[in-house]
Amino acid sequence: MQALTPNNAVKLDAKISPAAPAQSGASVQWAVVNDMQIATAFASAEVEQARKKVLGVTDVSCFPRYGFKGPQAAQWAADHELAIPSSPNSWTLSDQKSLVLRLGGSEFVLEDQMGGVACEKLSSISARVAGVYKVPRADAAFILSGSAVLNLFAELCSLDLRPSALLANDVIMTQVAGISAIVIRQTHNGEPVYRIWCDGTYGAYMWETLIEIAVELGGGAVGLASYQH
Amino acid sequence: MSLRTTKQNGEWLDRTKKINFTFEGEAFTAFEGDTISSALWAAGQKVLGRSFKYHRARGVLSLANHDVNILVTDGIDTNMRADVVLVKDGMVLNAVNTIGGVKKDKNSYIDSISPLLPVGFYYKAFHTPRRFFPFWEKVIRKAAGLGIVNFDYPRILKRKLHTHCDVLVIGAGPTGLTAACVAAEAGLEVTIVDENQQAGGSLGYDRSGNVAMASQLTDLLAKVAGYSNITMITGAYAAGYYPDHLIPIVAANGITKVRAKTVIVASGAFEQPPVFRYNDLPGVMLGSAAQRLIYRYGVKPFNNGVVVTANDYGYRVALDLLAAGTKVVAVVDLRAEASPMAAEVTKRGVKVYPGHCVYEALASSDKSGVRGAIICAYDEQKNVAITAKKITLECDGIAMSAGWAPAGALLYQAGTAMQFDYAVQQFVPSRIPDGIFAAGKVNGIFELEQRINDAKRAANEALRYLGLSAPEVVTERHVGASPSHAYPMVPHDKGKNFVDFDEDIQIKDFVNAAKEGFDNIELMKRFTTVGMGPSQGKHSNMNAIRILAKIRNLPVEKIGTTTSRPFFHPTPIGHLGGRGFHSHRLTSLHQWHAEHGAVFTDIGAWKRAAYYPTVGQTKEDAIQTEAMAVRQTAGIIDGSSFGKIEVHGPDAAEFLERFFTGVYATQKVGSCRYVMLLDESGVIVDDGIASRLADDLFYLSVGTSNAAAVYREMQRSQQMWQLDLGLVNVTGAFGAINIAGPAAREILATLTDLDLSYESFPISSVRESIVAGVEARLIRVAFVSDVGYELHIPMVQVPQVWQALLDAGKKHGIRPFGSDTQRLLRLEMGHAMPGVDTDGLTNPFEIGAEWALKMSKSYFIGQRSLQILAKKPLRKRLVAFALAENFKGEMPMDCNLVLEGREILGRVTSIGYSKFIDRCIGLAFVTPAKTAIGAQFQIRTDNGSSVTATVVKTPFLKN
Amino acid sequence: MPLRLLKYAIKKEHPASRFFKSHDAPKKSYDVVIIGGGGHGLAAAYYLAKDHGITNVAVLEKGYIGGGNTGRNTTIVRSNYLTPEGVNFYDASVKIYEGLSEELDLNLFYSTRGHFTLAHTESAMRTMRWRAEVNKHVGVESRVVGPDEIAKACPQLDLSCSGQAPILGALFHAPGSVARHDGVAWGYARGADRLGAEIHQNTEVLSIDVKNGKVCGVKTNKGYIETKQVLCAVAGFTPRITEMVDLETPIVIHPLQACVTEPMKPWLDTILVSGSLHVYVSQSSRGELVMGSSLDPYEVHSTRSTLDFVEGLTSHMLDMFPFLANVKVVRQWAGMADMTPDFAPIMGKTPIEGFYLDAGWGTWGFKATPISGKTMAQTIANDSAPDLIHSFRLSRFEDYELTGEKGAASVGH
Amino acid sequence: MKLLTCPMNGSRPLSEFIFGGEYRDAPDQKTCSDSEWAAYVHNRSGAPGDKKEWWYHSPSGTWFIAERNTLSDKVSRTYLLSANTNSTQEQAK
Repeated sequence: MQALTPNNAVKLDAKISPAAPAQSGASVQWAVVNDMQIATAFASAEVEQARKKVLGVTDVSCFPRYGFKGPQAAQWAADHELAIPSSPNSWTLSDQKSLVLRLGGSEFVLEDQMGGVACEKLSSISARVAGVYKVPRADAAFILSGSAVLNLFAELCSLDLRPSALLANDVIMTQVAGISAIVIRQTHNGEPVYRIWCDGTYGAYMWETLIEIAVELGGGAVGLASYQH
Repeated sequence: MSLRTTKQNGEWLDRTKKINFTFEGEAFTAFEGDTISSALWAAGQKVLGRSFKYHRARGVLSLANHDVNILVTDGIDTNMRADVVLVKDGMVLNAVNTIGGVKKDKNSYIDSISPLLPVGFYYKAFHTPRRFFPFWEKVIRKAAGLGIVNFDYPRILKRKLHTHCDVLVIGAGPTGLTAACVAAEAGLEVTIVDENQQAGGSLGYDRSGNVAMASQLTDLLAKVAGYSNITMITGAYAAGYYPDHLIPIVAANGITKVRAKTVIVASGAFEQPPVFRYNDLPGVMLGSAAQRLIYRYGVKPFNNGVVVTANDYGYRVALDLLAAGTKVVAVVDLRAEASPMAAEVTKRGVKVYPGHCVYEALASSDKSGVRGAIICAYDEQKNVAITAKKITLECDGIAMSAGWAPAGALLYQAGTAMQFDYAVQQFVPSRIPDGIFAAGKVNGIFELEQRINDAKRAANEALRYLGLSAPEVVTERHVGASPSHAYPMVPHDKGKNFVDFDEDIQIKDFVNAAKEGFDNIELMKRFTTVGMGPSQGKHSNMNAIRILAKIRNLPVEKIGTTTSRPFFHPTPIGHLGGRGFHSHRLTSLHQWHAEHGAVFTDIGAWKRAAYYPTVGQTKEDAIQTEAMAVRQTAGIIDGSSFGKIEVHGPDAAEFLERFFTGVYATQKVGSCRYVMLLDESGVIVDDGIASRLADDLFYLSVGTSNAAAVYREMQRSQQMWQLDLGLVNVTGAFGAINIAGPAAREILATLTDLDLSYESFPISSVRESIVAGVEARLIRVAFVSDVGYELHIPMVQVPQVWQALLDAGKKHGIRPFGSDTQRLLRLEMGHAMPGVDTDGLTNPFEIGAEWALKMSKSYFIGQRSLQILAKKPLRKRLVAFALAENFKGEMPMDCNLVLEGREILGRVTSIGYSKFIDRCIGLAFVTPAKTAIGAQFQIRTDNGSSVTATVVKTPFLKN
Repeated sequence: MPLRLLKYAIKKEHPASRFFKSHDAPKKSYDVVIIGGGGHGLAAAYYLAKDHGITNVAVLEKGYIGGGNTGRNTTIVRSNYLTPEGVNFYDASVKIYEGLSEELDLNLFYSTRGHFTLAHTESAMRTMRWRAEVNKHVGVESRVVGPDEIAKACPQLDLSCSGQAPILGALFHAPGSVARHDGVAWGYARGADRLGAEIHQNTEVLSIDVKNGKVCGVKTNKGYIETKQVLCAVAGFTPRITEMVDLETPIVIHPLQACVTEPMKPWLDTILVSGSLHVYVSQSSRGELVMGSSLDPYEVHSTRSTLDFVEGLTSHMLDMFPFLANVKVVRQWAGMADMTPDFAPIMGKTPIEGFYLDAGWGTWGFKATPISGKTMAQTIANDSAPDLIHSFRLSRFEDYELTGEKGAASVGH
Repeated sequence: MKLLTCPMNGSRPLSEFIFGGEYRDAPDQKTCSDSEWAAYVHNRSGAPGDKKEWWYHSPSGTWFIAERNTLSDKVSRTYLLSANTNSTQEQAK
């Protein structure tokens, strides 16, 4: 990816991560990924790797997403060879690369992670189908990694999110730092991580909050680059 | 002279670490692990504090976190509890609430005039004649309070954590530790909490002088340490019980909110003082306090001690005192029947006086301590001292053991029913809510072996509650002498026999309160203030109940207890408040607004740009400049915070018909209609625009502040109506820009291929097209200007469209405008805004919105109420008004009243000066008589001047 | 030191006379039965006797007098309401309060401290001006003040509220006061008792006898009482009583919580309320900070405490007073607030002849104690409600003529 | 904080929910009298007891019905209005 020169001024030519307003700083490296300007590095690779081990927070709002819901949504997904979770509030991977979250019973969110194409594929379908309604997504999305991640949740969320308390594929719609958010555990590039999504307009607030606590716990901001080896 | 003993087995001190500090200007040394009280006591300092009301000298009472007469300040913090706060090197400490120091407190005169201050005296005086009260009030306010608050204390926001466990054990004494082991053995996740710095409870200090006891504790702690699934938290207290087993655990560094599946309460019992004259002198302390001094802090409580007891525990205390090197002058036992343990102490050369009481303690000349005790026979039936033959015993301290009160606060808070168990003269749980279990002293079980057994019983019950199998264990109730005396009270003509040390309440205060009619426990508590001090009655409530029972000649259980409320110990605001989360929402243009000098305003969670003052511009100037731009060329506003909701599906139109007041079934695709939402009572909730994008797709835009609530109500209605449709809230996904003004169309035309001619794209229509390379929904609205386009585009793409519009509009002098300017612009257009020009009771008729109502529809929310309201005479109506041309007087403001003589006709809801039409214009509620065009009414300004307003047509622009 | 304390001290045997007699059981019949021995019920009994010479009156209290919301509220007295009806009514109450200690010969510690309702938003400022204008018009001393005047009265207040909610101004209400809530109940009890009314504690009403639309008696756990007039003044228990006579009302019960700190030397001289931060606070004559917040968000007939209440309240206290971090909360508690849709009380006659309602006191009952007692006594004596409470009549809901207090009272204590 | 079981999302702290008032059947507005309607709009069955109530789980946007005793504050069952059955068991976490 082409790294841009650090610049905190707003760039209006590309989409910008909703968390960006909270990510200014001379050391921040930016790049445009999936047509969105995103922070790729906050510190040296060594520092970021160290943070990841304790508590790394990474902004992945730039991952493509696609949402749809409705009584026919599940059927429609199947019609388009999309693997969907069988039970409500759980997730699965479609062809290894696209995350499929089932919110409640009849709403779905896709997220193309590295190399996934499901969102692209479905968003290209323009025909509107009875009982299926597109849900435009503008999430702020984050990856949390490291040994102290549960300490962070202990302060931000009242639910028991320990692995022992969750099923591997649970999708949790709850409140994090006082706002509605979606939380899951997944393995990302071979690393066990927690994921958080919230409305993009809360992205800057969520980032500030996550970082404030991450830093207290000995971790901190980790750029997207640290997730692409 | 130092009272420090040789090293005690299991003491909490690190004698290799010396600590220097000062108290009241004097230098002291201590060891690491000392509390402030233990360090001072070891150094022979007896007067540690002054009482709240009478300013009497006080010393160690409990050493168990309810010595609230011993509050100190280190100059930063105040009301620090010296009996439990660890002393630190370099501390500079002073007692609170004294004038001239703890030794010579100038306020101690109050003690000598205490007869003038009987119970409830403040109700009986100072109020007549009325004019003098303010003077007395000042005097009393001066005397009030304990410590002085430090206004420079740092704003520390402690972290607050949530944790979860299977079993929460409260209290790490032998009972709690045993219960924890049983639960852990079954593989459960156990958290055990104890307020003391170290675990062990009474096992650590109640030794009857027997060193071997220490090893019993060490073994138990070793066993606990062996379980990886036990989390031990010491130096932290369970502050209260809240529904569904939520218990906040308060430690120095913050609060942990524990959500437990079950709770085992093994919180033990508070030792209760017997009541006799001068039982509050420094040197008179609870037996358990003496034991804590000895075994935790290696401090000899006194040199020549008298033990006054009303149970067998006092004899154990005597043995511990002997072991510590205190000469025990005598054991004075209220009970006529000699204790089986009496022999134990007599053979150690201690004289025992059965059937005797301490009639009064003798104060040393300077009242700073004890010089002796007058004892005499005690009539256990009548509960009076038999003063015929008094004996004076020389001593420098008195240890008191009269009995116990259960530390049952959390049990009470959980809704436990308690009953009085005469075998132990104590309240014990009779019915405990599901999932909560009590064991040990709090359950009325006192013998060590029985407590261990009771712990197993409770733990097994907890296991069974969690669905595990565990054998039934039976606990035998207490047998033999009661650990608590039924009435350890010694009346004395001269009084000063204290029941409540926080509030200086004596026996006679209860007698008097009862005489005045405050003879049930709740009224007595309120009148005497017993138990209302910072220790929450830990050492006084039980005796108060006993005294009241005696006064009313009723059994104790008939008196009952006062309600227990959180907190178990007073809990710092900084802990409870902790780190708060102040969430806020930003539009994707936020940085742009900030970089262009926007002044922000909070609307709900949103930060909105209110206006953009240029250098040196006032708010008013900025707003007028921005408004003029819109009137003369063009302006753009970031409307991304508007509520935006899509209604998909065959029944979409039907849904709108029911939900809003207007007609939507016949609405053409590509057109927009006004929507108004009412509640069932016909009151206006919100309004907005419905754009029909397809037969089965409506796109709604509503106000910012109500967006979430409106969507929520739509979801609820859909739950009830079960129509064939889907609701999608796109508030955060879509942003919106409104470009308005005469040049708006020309500017927009440069960025889109869409035909913008007024014929093909008239007011109140919607189009979907590409603007500046971005897919957009264009809505032709006339909210702030006849020519205006709302562009609804994906939130993340708003900035690029925004910039494109600015660039394209540059040559026209386009300006961004904020939400405050928008207020003025819509006023010029004559639009009323829900929440601004309406209030919590305004119905559509009152704002002249009949045009928005389709009363002939079969149903819409609020319709039936409107039918009723329609029959009633209108009480007020919103009108547009203007002030006289070039009005120069005091400008009226929102909410100034419309008056006619004394009568209030209504109020101004919106007002502003419009530079464009050069008039002060506004909207106001007036009585129907004043609504005709040209009618005049008077507005009273803030400063009382009366301004004439004339009703005019809207929009004002056309006047 | 006042003379009477000297006299008092000299007496060996202390005061003796009970504030109010204790009676074994109620009589067979009374002219008026008042259900509820709180401030309102006792005040009504007092004024029935004093103003109207009606003394054959029984006050029936299920628990102990003043044990309900009278003893649980945060004792703020004020009259800076939004509607002229409201302002007039509460102003009349304030005027009685000012002389009440003397009248009842009991020091109620009625302490006029000045009351600031802080505004953190433009819309709050609008409401403040609205209230100020109505107050002024009715002759009540209220005005909108700026931050500097607030700072003068309370220099410790962080006007930026730790940057979270900067204070734009406030409604200042000079007559705002606090009083000893227990004292008010005890004083009226003693007054009523001395004038002949009977106060029966631990006396619970089990049912109310209504024959062809008229009250004819009440059944209690201490026997049946004949009476033609019953006043229901039970605040949080209103729905349980109105159910006995099949009377429908809009009243729902929400807990209202409060808490108090350890005593500290007085520093907060004024009463502060913040609508946006849901805080109201004053410092008692004992030196405690007495703090409350808005209603619990859902219906419960219980006085249980919740942790989130005290967490939210203290976090906002820290925004206002950052230095309070280590001041300790001693105790929290709750009362049951009988809420109405328009945040105004329901007073006067009902469709049932002889059944009078003094209810809907939500979070504003204590401040109305004297005037509600006086006007309800008047209503009972004349079987007709005085004009002062006309707009609080129960029938206003059927008439769609609600009073518009809601705007002012959202956190109005 | 009290726990409440959302039929879709399981047991959650009360702070995640919004109270929607008592679930009530409106009278037929075509046939009912003005005073019947006024009573429906304004009056409530305020006496303590078992109530059917609307509750809303904010994070997931789920409206559901809770049967709750307003005296004990105990919830006996929760379910979606559409599926009038208790789906808490299989969902409860």
